[in-house]
Amino acid sequence: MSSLAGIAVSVVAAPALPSGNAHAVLHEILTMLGQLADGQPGGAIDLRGLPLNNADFAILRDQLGRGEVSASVQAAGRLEILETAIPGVWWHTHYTHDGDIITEIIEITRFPDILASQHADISDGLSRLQQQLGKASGAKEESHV
Amino acid sequence: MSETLEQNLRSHGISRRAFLKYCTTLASLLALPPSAATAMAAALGKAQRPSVIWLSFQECTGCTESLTRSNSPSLEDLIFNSISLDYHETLQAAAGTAAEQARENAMREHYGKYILLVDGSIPLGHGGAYSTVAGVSNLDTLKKVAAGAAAVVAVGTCSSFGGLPMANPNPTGAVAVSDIITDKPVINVPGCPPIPVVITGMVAHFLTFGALPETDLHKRPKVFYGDTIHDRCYRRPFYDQGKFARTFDDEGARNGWCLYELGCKGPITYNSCATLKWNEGTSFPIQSGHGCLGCSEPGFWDKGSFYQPLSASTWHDIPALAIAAGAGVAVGAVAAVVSRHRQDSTSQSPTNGEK
Amino acid sequence: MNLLDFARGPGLQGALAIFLFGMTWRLAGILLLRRKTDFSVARTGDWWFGAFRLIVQRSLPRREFASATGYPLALSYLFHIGLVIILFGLNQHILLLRTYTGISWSNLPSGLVNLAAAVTAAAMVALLIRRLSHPVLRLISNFDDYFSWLVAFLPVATGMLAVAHLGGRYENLLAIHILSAELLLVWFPFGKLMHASLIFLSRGTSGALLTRKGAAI
Amino acid sequence: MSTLESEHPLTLDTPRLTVKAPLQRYDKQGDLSDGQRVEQAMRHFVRDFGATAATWMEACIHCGQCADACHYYVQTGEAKYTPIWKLEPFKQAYKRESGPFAPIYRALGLKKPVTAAELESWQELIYDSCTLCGRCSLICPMGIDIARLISLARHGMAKAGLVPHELWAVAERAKREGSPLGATAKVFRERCEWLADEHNTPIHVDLPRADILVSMSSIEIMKYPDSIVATARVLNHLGLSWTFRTDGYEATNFGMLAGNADWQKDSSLKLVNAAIACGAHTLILPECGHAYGALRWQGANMYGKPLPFRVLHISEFLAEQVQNGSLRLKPLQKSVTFHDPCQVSRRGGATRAPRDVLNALGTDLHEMTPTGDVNWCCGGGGGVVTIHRADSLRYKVFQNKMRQVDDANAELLVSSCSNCRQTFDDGQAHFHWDKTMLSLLELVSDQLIDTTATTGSQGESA
Repeated sequence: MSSLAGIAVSVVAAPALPSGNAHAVLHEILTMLGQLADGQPGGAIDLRGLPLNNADFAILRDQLGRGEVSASVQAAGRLEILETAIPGVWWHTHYTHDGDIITEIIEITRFPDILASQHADISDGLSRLQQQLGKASGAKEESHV
Repeated sequence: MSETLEQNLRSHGISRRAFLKYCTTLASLLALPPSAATAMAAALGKAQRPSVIWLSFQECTGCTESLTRSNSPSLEDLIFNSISLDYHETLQAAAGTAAEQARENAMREHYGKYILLVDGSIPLGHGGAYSTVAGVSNLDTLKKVAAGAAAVVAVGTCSSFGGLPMANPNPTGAVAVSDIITDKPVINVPGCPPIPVVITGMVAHFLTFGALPETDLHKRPKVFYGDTIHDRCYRRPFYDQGKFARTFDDEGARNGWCLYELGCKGPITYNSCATLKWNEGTSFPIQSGHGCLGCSEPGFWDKGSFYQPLSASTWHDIPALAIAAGAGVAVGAVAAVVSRHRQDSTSQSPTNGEK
Repeated sequence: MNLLDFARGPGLQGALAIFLFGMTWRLAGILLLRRKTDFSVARTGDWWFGAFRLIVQRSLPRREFASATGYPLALSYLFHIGLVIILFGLNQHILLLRTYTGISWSNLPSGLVNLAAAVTAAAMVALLIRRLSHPVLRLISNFDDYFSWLVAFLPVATGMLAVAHLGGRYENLLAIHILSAELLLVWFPFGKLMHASLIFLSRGTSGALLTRKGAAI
Repeated sequence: MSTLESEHPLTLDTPRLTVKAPLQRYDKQGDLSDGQRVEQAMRHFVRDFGATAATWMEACIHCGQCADACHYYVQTGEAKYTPIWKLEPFKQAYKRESGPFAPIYRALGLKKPVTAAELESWQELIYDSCTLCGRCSLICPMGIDIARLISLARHGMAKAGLVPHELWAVAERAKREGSPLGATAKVFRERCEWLADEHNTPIHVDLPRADILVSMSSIEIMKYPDSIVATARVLNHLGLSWTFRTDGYEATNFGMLAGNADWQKDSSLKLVNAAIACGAHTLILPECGHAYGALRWQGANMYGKPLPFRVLHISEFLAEQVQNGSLRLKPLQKSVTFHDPCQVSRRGGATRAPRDVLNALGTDLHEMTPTGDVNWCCGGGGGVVTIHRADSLRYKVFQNKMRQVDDANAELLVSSCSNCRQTFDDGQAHFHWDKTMLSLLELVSDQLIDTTATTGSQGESA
């Protein structure tokens, strides 16, 4: 992107008016949140798959706000997960290694699954730790010998 | 070769959480609901590491370049690295007989299960003599390898629609893969070159669901070719307002106005460039100030100047029109003379009406 | 060759050739008929001025006729002006005309053109309803009247659909729009659409002859 | 012809109130078969077609506006009276026979030949319901001169022998006797002699040389003979060299109205030759609308070359004399409304002349609405007044005129066309109306400041 700045082209974003889709998204969130409150599973909305423009995103950010939790995950690029001011509504932003947004998802859940440690990774970690401890105790034993 | 995809990834130090993130992105790309990501992760995780054979015919290697040019790990090289690319003339280390042997082996071992990717068109002229590998014509190779393939992906416009080799007067008699392979699922991923994630997306979709995704009338996956460049173009509001760049260096061009007048084919070109973009989402042609060439559409190479506006005629033979006008005058003159003659002949007829 | 390629290439060239051929045929066929010398002494010598005067003056009705012809005339003006705005104001059309004339001009804002198209279509529908319901018009209307209406309406309707991307894939909408305009070109010289050029001939002829007599024009 | 006359006796001279409404019928002359009639109609219609008429025929966009200009449509609301519809079969014939695409139409049979039945049913539209007033020619957005085209259509109808009987008989009698109403040369000469005596006014007849040849309408000779006296008085008052001539006095041209080009030419040439014979430099046409069109605008074309004399309508002549100060008039302190004869005003270009004269008479002119070039026709022109079966329709149309005259609210009603005058008189009698139409010429004659009226100048001495 920085190399483009050297070229005398100033790309002006066309002024976009809200498409009205933001409100449709908000109503879908409302429905899912209602289900979650009733003890049913919530759901997720892929914002990238919807025709939303910058104005629509601004409306969504404005309406949902910022909540108490923010998490950052480093896995194949950064992954930011924020709880919005509406508890139970989480905003996921996936970045590429270069820092560009690749996916944006709104998840309605008590806790996003991806933040939980995964079983496969836990067992990997377990064996890694075991290895490390084994190595460390082995070295100790050797020193004892 | 019994290693699953997940095992393979884990051995490369990719965490389950990272894999889940990939699957979420993949689901989003394939226009699947976010909840499908978990199911995809499960299916892909269990999938056998697939065998892929890549055949190159009349092509420029641009498609391979597109796929391999990512300079940081990304979804496409994740998939690409996890597959068993058993034959690819450009990328493989083996050469000569050993290379051909590798392909024979892969075909035998995975007969009916491997995925065939093809770039380049197939020349039919002179018995296929225009392009041969190891003394075998592209046509024969394609037929033989496709026979054992589970699915065929035509990568790039040449294999999808014929491409530049097919351009008038098509000296080699080039045809597309789907012109030859009619008894197998063939999916076209056109573009010159195609967007890399679309190529891997097709492989991922096949691995996850065991089938190729839904296609449009040109056998292109609808998820990537469902909208026109124009539909998703960030300059679309300028088009809607009637603001157009007239030259490549005028005020309109500097302001990033619509490139319709400079020949942009975005309105009739179905592809995802405007949303996925290129070079890890950096830009795409229109963003860099040049109109879309329409490279993912059949026949784009023979549709007149790239800089001819879409609404302008592609055939305006002014002298022929002048001849038509002249002929009209001549015919009209004859008609007038005939009428005059008929008037004269009536004036001599008996006027017995008055008695 | 797909539909759009046909429409933009041979279709357009062919339609234009037929258009020009038919136009010149019809005009030559009329103009080369006999003309009789008028030996009567003209009251005024300004027959050419009379021709010009009637061409201009008849564009608005005489005060005495205004109330009778106001409604259809207003509708006709609406849709003719609308057609002019659409044809010469939309950039896509200017670019097409540039192919043939080599000249171009600034386009109008799309919003204005879209409005003109909507008004044009509405006025045309209103005129069709009038033609179908007015006893005089119903009596004197023939195939030419209805077909010419259709042929003139189709490019407007298909053009609006193409602009709105409604009703199909854009390349098909565009192709149908161009083909409908080609149908208009092909039919133009053979039906009453020809009035676009005959209006000057007919008014001019009457203007010259009546002015010669000093009669009312 | 005498058999025809006894079969269909003419009743032109009797008041119309005595005439029972005749059954609707289609008149035919001659014994042509239907096929021959169609053939004749179409071919002769087409024969007169030049580039001018073709331009008009091609230009119609079927907008229907002409209906709103036509008194027949306005008064009846019947769509068939739409002026351009009256030409429908002829449009078809034109397209088949002379249009640019005629060879295609004929080859592919796209335009059906017109049938005899169609032509017969169109007789009413071409003759009974068109006075050739040309009002529709003013409203047409394409500028089509529909009235002129109807005249052409009448040529075809006449050749086919499909003219309404009375009109045909009138025209035929004019051709045979020199006058449609029996005003033969002998009758005319006797009338002039008698009137000269009666009114003590010199009326020159058959002077061998004269500067001005004056013509008369048979309607005037037979019904309004005072016009003859008035004409003589005015000319004598002016001291001009003038004469009537028995070899050319009849200005009406029913041959033209019926659509018979040969008879039209015959009538016109009599006047032309008489004017040339006496060396006249001016031919004055009487108070008759269609006479003006026939000679002023078509006379030279009948003659085949420019006429060696001027042609003036009597109102134009009077206006000219008013302008050059020769005509001295006593003021007439009355309000007047003027009915424009279509062929003189709208179609002839002499709309101003009668107004100049009325102005010189010191009258208070109350114009009708509309007036001048757009004034409504009285409904009697174009030969319609002769067609009996059209009477009821003509009365309907005349009511429009009556309303116009009443609305003008003037003491006197004046015009300068004896054909209109005849129509007004008939209408007046039919509706027991209180308005009587006066002749402009007679009005002028009555207001002359009489110094030399009885002496007059001698034609020979001029």
